[in-house]
Amino acid sequence: MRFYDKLIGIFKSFKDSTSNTGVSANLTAELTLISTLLMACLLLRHINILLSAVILLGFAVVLLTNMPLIPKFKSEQDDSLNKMLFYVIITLGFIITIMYWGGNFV
Amino acid sequence: MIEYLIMIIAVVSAILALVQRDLLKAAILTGISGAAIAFLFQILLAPDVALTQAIVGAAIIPVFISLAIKKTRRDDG
Amino acid sequence: MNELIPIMVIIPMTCALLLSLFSNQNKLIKGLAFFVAICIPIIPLLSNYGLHYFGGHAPLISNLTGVLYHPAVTYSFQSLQKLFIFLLGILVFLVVFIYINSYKKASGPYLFLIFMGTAAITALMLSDDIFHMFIFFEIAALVQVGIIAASSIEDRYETALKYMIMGSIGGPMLLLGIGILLAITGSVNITDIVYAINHNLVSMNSPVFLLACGLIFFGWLYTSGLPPFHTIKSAVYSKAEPHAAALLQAFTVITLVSILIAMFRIFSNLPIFEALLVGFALLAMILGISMALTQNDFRRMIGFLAVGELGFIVLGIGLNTEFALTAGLFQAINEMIVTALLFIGFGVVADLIKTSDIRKTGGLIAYYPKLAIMILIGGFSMAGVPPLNGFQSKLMLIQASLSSGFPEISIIAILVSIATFVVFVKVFYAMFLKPKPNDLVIPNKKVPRSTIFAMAILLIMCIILGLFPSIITGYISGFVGGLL
Amino acid sequence: MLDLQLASLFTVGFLIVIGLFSAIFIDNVIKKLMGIAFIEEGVNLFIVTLGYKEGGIVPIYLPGMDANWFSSTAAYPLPYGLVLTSIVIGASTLAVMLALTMVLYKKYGTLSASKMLASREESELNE
Repeated sequence: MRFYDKLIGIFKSFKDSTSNTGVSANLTAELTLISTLLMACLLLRHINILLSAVILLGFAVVLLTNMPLIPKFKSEQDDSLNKMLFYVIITLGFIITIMYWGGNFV
Repeated sequence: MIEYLIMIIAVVSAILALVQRDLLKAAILTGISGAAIAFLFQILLAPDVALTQAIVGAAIIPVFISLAIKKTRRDDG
Repeated sequence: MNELIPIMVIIPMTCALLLSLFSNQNKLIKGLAFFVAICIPIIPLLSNYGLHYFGGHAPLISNLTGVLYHPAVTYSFQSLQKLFIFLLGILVFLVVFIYINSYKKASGPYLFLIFMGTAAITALMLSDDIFHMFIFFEIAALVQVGIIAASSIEDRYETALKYMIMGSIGGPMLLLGIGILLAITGSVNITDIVYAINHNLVSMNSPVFLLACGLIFFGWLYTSGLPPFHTIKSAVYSKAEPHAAALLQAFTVITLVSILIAMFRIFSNLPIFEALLVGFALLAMILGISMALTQNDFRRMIGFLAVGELGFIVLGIGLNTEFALTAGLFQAINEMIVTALLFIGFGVVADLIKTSDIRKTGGLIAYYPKLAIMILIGGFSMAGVPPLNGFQSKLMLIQASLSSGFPEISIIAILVSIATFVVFVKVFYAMFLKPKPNDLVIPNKKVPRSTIFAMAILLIMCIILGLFPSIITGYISGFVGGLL
Repeated sequence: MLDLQLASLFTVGFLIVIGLFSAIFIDNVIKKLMGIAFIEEGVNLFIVTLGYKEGGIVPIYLPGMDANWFSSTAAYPLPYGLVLTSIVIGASTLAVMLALTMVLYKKYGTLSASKMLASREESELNE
């Protein structure tokens, strides 16, 4: 029951800022984001099934408990140069790390 | 021996350029770093590249930067 | 006629220089631009498949090792190059046509940028030399910045500077990767590098080789606007003039495809390379669509959708089967056409009503019915509604991912297609069907006829490719067969 | 004593790291651009270092040289040819960025990247 109330609260929190179409679009975005990210986690079963199960469950809990994800996502992906550069450098580091140490194992 | 000195000059002047408060001094230090790299190219058996780098790195880039500073502001802020 | 292969690059480049030279003679540059824009799609049709060695330096056989190597910059012209350069030519023709019809005084420097970009992208597609690709990659980035800065939309200079700062991190990283490849193989010709790798002259497991792969991959992410560069790329699209945005996305798609094919030829034996491709493709699809749904600016929305659609192309190539590669490249062609249609359509609406905020629009179907229908069909095509071309390529991609054992990917692709449809329903409702807000002033101006003409041609291409996809897939599968 | 090629590669590493650091962490746009110039110089130096051969000669073939001796002692000239282009590209990119900075300074009156290149949507919400 508490989870349902929380969901209703989220719908209301969308409502105050935008119009009717805005609410439905934000909801679609929210649901698409969660479902596609969880689906993408399933791809890890090609590496290890147990790993994929653990990550899927953990990820599901994290996503569902932080429910209004879209405002957070949107504020992280705005046009500020500092945020863009931050994610660019994180990605550069990620790719190099994956390549350098994990290149032979996958 | 001189080549190691030049490498140290290149790196140190790059660091000094970034800690300057006065942007014009920083532009000149960028030029010093570029000139040091041009010498390094000469030592690494590339005289033609060294010529280009001496013009571009030691003259054109500092001049561009100082022109931009002249049109904007000189202090760091 | 193999002599026509370098001509494809030389003609737009010469034309660009001439246009910039005579920029104060309005009639002359309009005529010249129109004439060259007609020539550009015709040249690839007349040319034969083959290789062109600059300076006539044919490949040599080394005395020491008996290995064939290429001393000259080599251009390779095959069926895929023919297809892409032809389509780019058609888009350039339409864009130049719209531009010289909608402005009384044509600007020489602006047309210079358009033709220089065309030359750079054509060279990128043709080139078989990885350093040559880097040069034209940088030229293309500069041209894109110039095209944004030349528009009249607010905040264009900020976006241009941000894009260049990102590019100055991405570009040198790409060059560093090319340098590492040069160090371990001694060549910048892709055919030579592939030979060295396939004959075990280079250790596939060496960390240096993996590092080169990572760095080139990062540079490619920048130029194709996949995450983390998707925000800046969509901003770039939304800050350009409508016809220029259509051209910019075509540049992006072709740059993506050409560098991706080069990387695929070099690194496809690394299993992690495919994993990275699929990972970033899924990320682009998910982030692109979720950001598109939340935007209020419809130009930005199409920008994010265009980035999300790029994920489908990369997905097809990352799956690494013949069918998937064909599907991915077919999707690239469809995306070029459909996104160009949408950018022109939405951009012209934004130009007419002077706003691009969907909260302030509405009721436009009474004023622009033709435009509305064309935009609707274009949106259906991008979302993958059956008789149109987007459906064909997305269906192929879904089949390919099912048959290579990744049902999750096909589910994600379907979900993303549905969300794309939702985006179009939202934006179509908000712009055309919703009651007109009182403060929206609609000028008493018709849609320019040249724009309608260009959109109609793109729409006809969409429908024909949707009904007869084998026109294109024949060319592509011929190329893919040689690639694998 | 350190090998010259290795020492040069260390210089490359320092230059690239300094450049990346300033491009990310320094707020002043002109200093960011200086850092970008250092990245480009570092990468150019890397490619030149690849062609170096210890005890070699400059790869210019003069009349009277023995061809076999030349080919075994001369440095590898291909990287040198490539770097020429990339130096010029780097300089032109920098020039365009400085021009954009000058235009933006007129609009904002500051060189701070966090003010000049921030997100526009926040200011819209505040209105």
